[in-house]
Amino acid sequence: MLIEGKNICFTYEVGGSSFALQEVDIDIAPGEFVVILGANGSGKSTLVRHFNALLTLQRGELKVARIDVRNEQDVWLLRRLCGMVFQNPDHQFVSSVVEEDIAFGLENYKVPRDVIPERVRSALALVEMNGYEKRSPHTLSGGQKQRVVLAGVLALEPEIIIFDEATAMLDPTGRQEVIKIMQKLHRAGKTIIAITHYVEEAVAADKVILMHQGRVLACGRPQAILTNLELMQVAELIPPLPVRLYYDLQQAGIQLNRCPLTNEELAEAICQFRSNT
Amino acid sequence: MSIQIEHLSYAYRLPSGEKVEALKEITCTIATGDFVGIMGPTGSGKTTLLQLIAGLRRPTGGRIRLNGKDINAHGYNRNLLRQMVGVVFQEPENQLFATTVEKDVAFGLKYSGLSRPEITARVQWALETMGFDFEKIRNQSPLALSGGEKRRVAIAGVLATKPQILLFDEPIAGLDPYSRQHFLHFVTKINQAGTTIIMVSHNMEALAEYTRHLLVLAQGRLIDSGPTREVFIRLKQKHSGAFGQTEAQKITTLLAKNKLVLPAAVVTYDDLLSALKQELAGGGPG
Amino acid sequence: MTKMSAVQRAVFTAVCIGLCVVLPMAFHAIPNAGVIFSPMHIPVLLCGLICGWPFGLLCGLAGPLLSSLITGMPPMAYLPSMLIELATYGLVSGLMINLVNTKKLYADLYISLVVALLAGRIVAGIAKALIFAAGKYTLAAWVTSYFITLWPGLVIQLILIPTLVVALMKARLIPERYPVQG
Amino acid sequence: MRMLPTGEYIPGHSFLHRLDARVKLPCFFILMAAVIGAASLWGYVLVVAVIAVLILLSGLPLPAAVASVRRIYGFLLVIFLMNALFFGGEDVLASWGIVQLSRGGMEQGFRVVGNVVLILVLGNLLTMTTLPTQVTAALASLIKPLKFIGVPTEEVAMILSIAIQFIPTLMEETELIKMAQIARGARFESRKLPERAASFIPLVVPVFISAFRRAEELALAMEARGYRNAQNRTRRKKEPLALRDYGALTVCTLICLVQFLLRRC
Repeated sequence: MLIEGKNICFTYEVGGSSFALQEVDIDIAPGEFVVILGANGSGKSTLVRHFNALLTLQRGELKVARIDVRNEQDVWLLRRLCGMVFQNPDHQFVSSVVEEDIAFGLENYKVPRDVIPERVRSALALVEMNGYEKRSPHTLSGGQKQRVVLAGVLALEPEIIIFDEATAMLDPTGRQEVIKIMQKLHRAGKTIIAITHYVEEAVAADKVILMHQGRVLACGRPQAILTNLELMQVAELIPPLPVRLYYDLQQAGIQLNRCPLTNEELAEAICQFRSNT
Repeated sequence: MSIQIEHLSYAYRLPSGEKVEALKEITCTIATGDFVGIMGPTGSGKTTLLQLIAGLRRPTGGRIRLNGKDINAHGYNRNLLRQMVGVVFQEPENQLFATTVEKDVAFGLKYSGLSRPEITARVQWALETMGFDFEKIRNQSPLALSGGEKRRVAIAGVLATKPQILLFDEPIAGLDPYSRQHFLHFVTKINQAGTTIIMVSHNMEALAEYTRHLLVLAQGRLIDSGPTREVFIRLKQKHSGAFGQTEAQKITTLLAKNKLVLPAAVVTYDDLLSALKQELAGGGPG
Repeated sequence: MTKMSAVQRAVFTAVCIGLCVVLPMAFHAIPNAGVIFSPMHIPVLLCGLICGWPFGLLCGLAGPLLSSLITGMPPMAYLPSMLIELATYGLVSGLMINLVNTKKLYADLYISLVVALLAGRIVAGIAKALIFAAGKYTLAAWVTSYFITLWPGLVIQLILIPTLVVALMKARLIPERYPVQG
Repeated sequence: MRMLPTGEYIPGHSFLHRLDARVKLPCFFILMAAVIGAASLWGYVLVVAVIAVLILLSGLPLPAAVASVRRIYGFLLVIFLMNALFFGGEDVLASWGIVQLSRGGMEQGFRVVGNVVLILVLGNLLTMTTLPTQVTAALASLIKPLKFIGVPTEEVAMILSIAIQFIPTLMEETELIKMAQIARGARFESRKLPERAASFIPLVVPVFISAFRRAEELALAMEARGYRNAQNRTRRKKEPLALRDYGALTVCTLICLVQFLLRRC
């Protein structure tokens, strides 16, 4: 297992609100595409911030690539291994020039300066943003900004890339741009962990972890989780449109042969139903 | 409170002297009590249009009339305008500042001429409309609330002045599904109570299901407008791409490729469901 | 949040410097706002109080300098005396908040602010008398230019800055100075 | 988007645009000294000529280069009158009570206003031809020597670079918050001082809260990207100065020297 967590507990209480994790167990294998799904305040971000030691583990055990996250001398190694993209692209730039911003992480790890330009170029190529080296991030669209942020993370060649609601602030076009690159990275063998409350983004995952009020409600393949109406309701989420349609048709006496997750599967199931009758 | 927009343009100059035309020759009318959606890609001028309607920017061309009166005319009472038109900006939680929720919500009523008990009653009404327990929330710091609660308090602050026209800029961006639904139900409720609503959104399902009319902007121009359903149907015919299509419409396209043609009027989820029921249960035509 | 990390201090300082450039521009359009309440003073004093004296000092120097170099406000001719005044604000407010410990947040803030504001005026006055206008600068001129105009500035800063500090604590962006036990 | 105040960068490829900011900044201060040092008519002729040449070299249209002067001409007029009427030199031309118009006063007025105008134009030329990022990079490298007296110059450079990065978004956000509060009915017109101060709270508090929230998230993102401190990082390569940079520095120094020689005669 690449990430192995047992009984992770965390409390953070100030004022009226508290953020907590309660006895969370988690296993993520190398190369997996994992989506952590849950409503706001369900503890998704709190959980993943333990993976790169942005939050200190209070109770339980957590190993990332066999490194215990409590080992203080390994923190920097851990952060190199685990790249993280946050929600708002505007809050992640350190420089007003794209190439300098991408070089930031490399400079932190004392990568020799002759190698940096090449690494910056290849990171930009990965996110399909070549030619933007000299631009100011503030002149880019939301999706482009987030891709530049991602390039800054990829330049360090991490094994694991965590997207902490990285699509939540983007318009539909920007969201598609980021999701496309996420899938490309997954195909290239990277481990992807994406946090979201857009159920549609969980459809293509290898594994979905459903969270609610600091607990893991369920964990499994998207087909098993997203089509479970009760589970989704407890998690305060709304199932993908094809799933809702499947159940609504079922109530009307129309039984499709399987519960579809995507629009394509839905169309296929409907046509199959038609040709059967 | 009908809004007439006539040949409205807005342009500004960059420091380099380059002229940017954010809006070009917009003409349309919004009737009293309507629920209007504005859609368009990022940078198409949606937010600028809202700011112009609220009188927060002066147009560089054309006019905006509220009940026939030009809001940018000399001598127009702008304080009255602020009372009539409420604006909920993107991420409105950023505008909270006061020490208690009650004071923050009451901010807009400072110059309303209402008495103290009247103000308290208004604040209570606004907070309860947004789903809060007034006694529980009134003395809390708005800054210490959770993200979703903050947004609701901020909207209550705009609601408190009982504006006749309410403008929303991307009100559901970043909200989780339940909060999104709560919000849209609430907007429908105040719309039914007579408030004119204008809502900018990227969310096609929300626009299709909740608005009655749509304005479509692209590169500063009004490229389409009319009753919501008609606009969605036209957009699908004109643009084959994903822009301006609901999920239900995308599914009908997929079905059409498999020789199952549903009526063009299928725009919302409910449309799709009933069309499919008819098609599949009734055995379909032929 | 327990204590602020070094990275946080650095980024908070950066944002205060940024606000030194942005606030005068934003208040530019509000009549008399700039004249009466010197918007650049707020981020500098706040930076000193929150991040400590080295950062306050940096903000007091870099804020006006960058603003002048980027937007032309303040005009360069006023820059030197302004640099000295603001640097003293940032430095002294940061030093004072570390020294004063009355167990009452507002008292700490008021004392630090008043001392910082007075020190800034005095140091800038002396500097003006010694360097920029040697000989011509009389005590009377200094008293009028600094203490007559000091009063409104002082009132405004004493109202705004503690409000800001408390708001930032409420929003959990900076740690509580005197956390409630229990 | 609103009109930015005068003095902001205008893109271009002129000589002044291409001059290295590490040289442009010191040159600017040297010329500023030359303006303040002007003591005679010839001294002023010299600096005015130099600034005229600079305007030509900047490739900027004349109205842009002097825009900030036009904006404050009322203020300049007041300064001039104050000096002209209250200076009280010899050669009194006319007097009304304590007010007297003298030759010395007029001269003093011209001198003060002249200095302000010339320095304003110089400042404009600098800021309009230099990108904010170049300004910070230049400052960062100019303060390097301070390392020897214990100043953590790398950290200062990092903070400056982040500050510059913040400016465009902070400006947009401030503008939005101002609009939102005005839309909610905020007014800034009270005459009573404490009330007036309080009327800025709805503006200032949200601006700072959202700015600090931004900062907090950026600090987190920086740590996630492996930032420890400004010292433990790859050093950037320094671009060498070009011939024109050395030339500009020499010419400016000479101009300043000539100015002070003119004072002697």
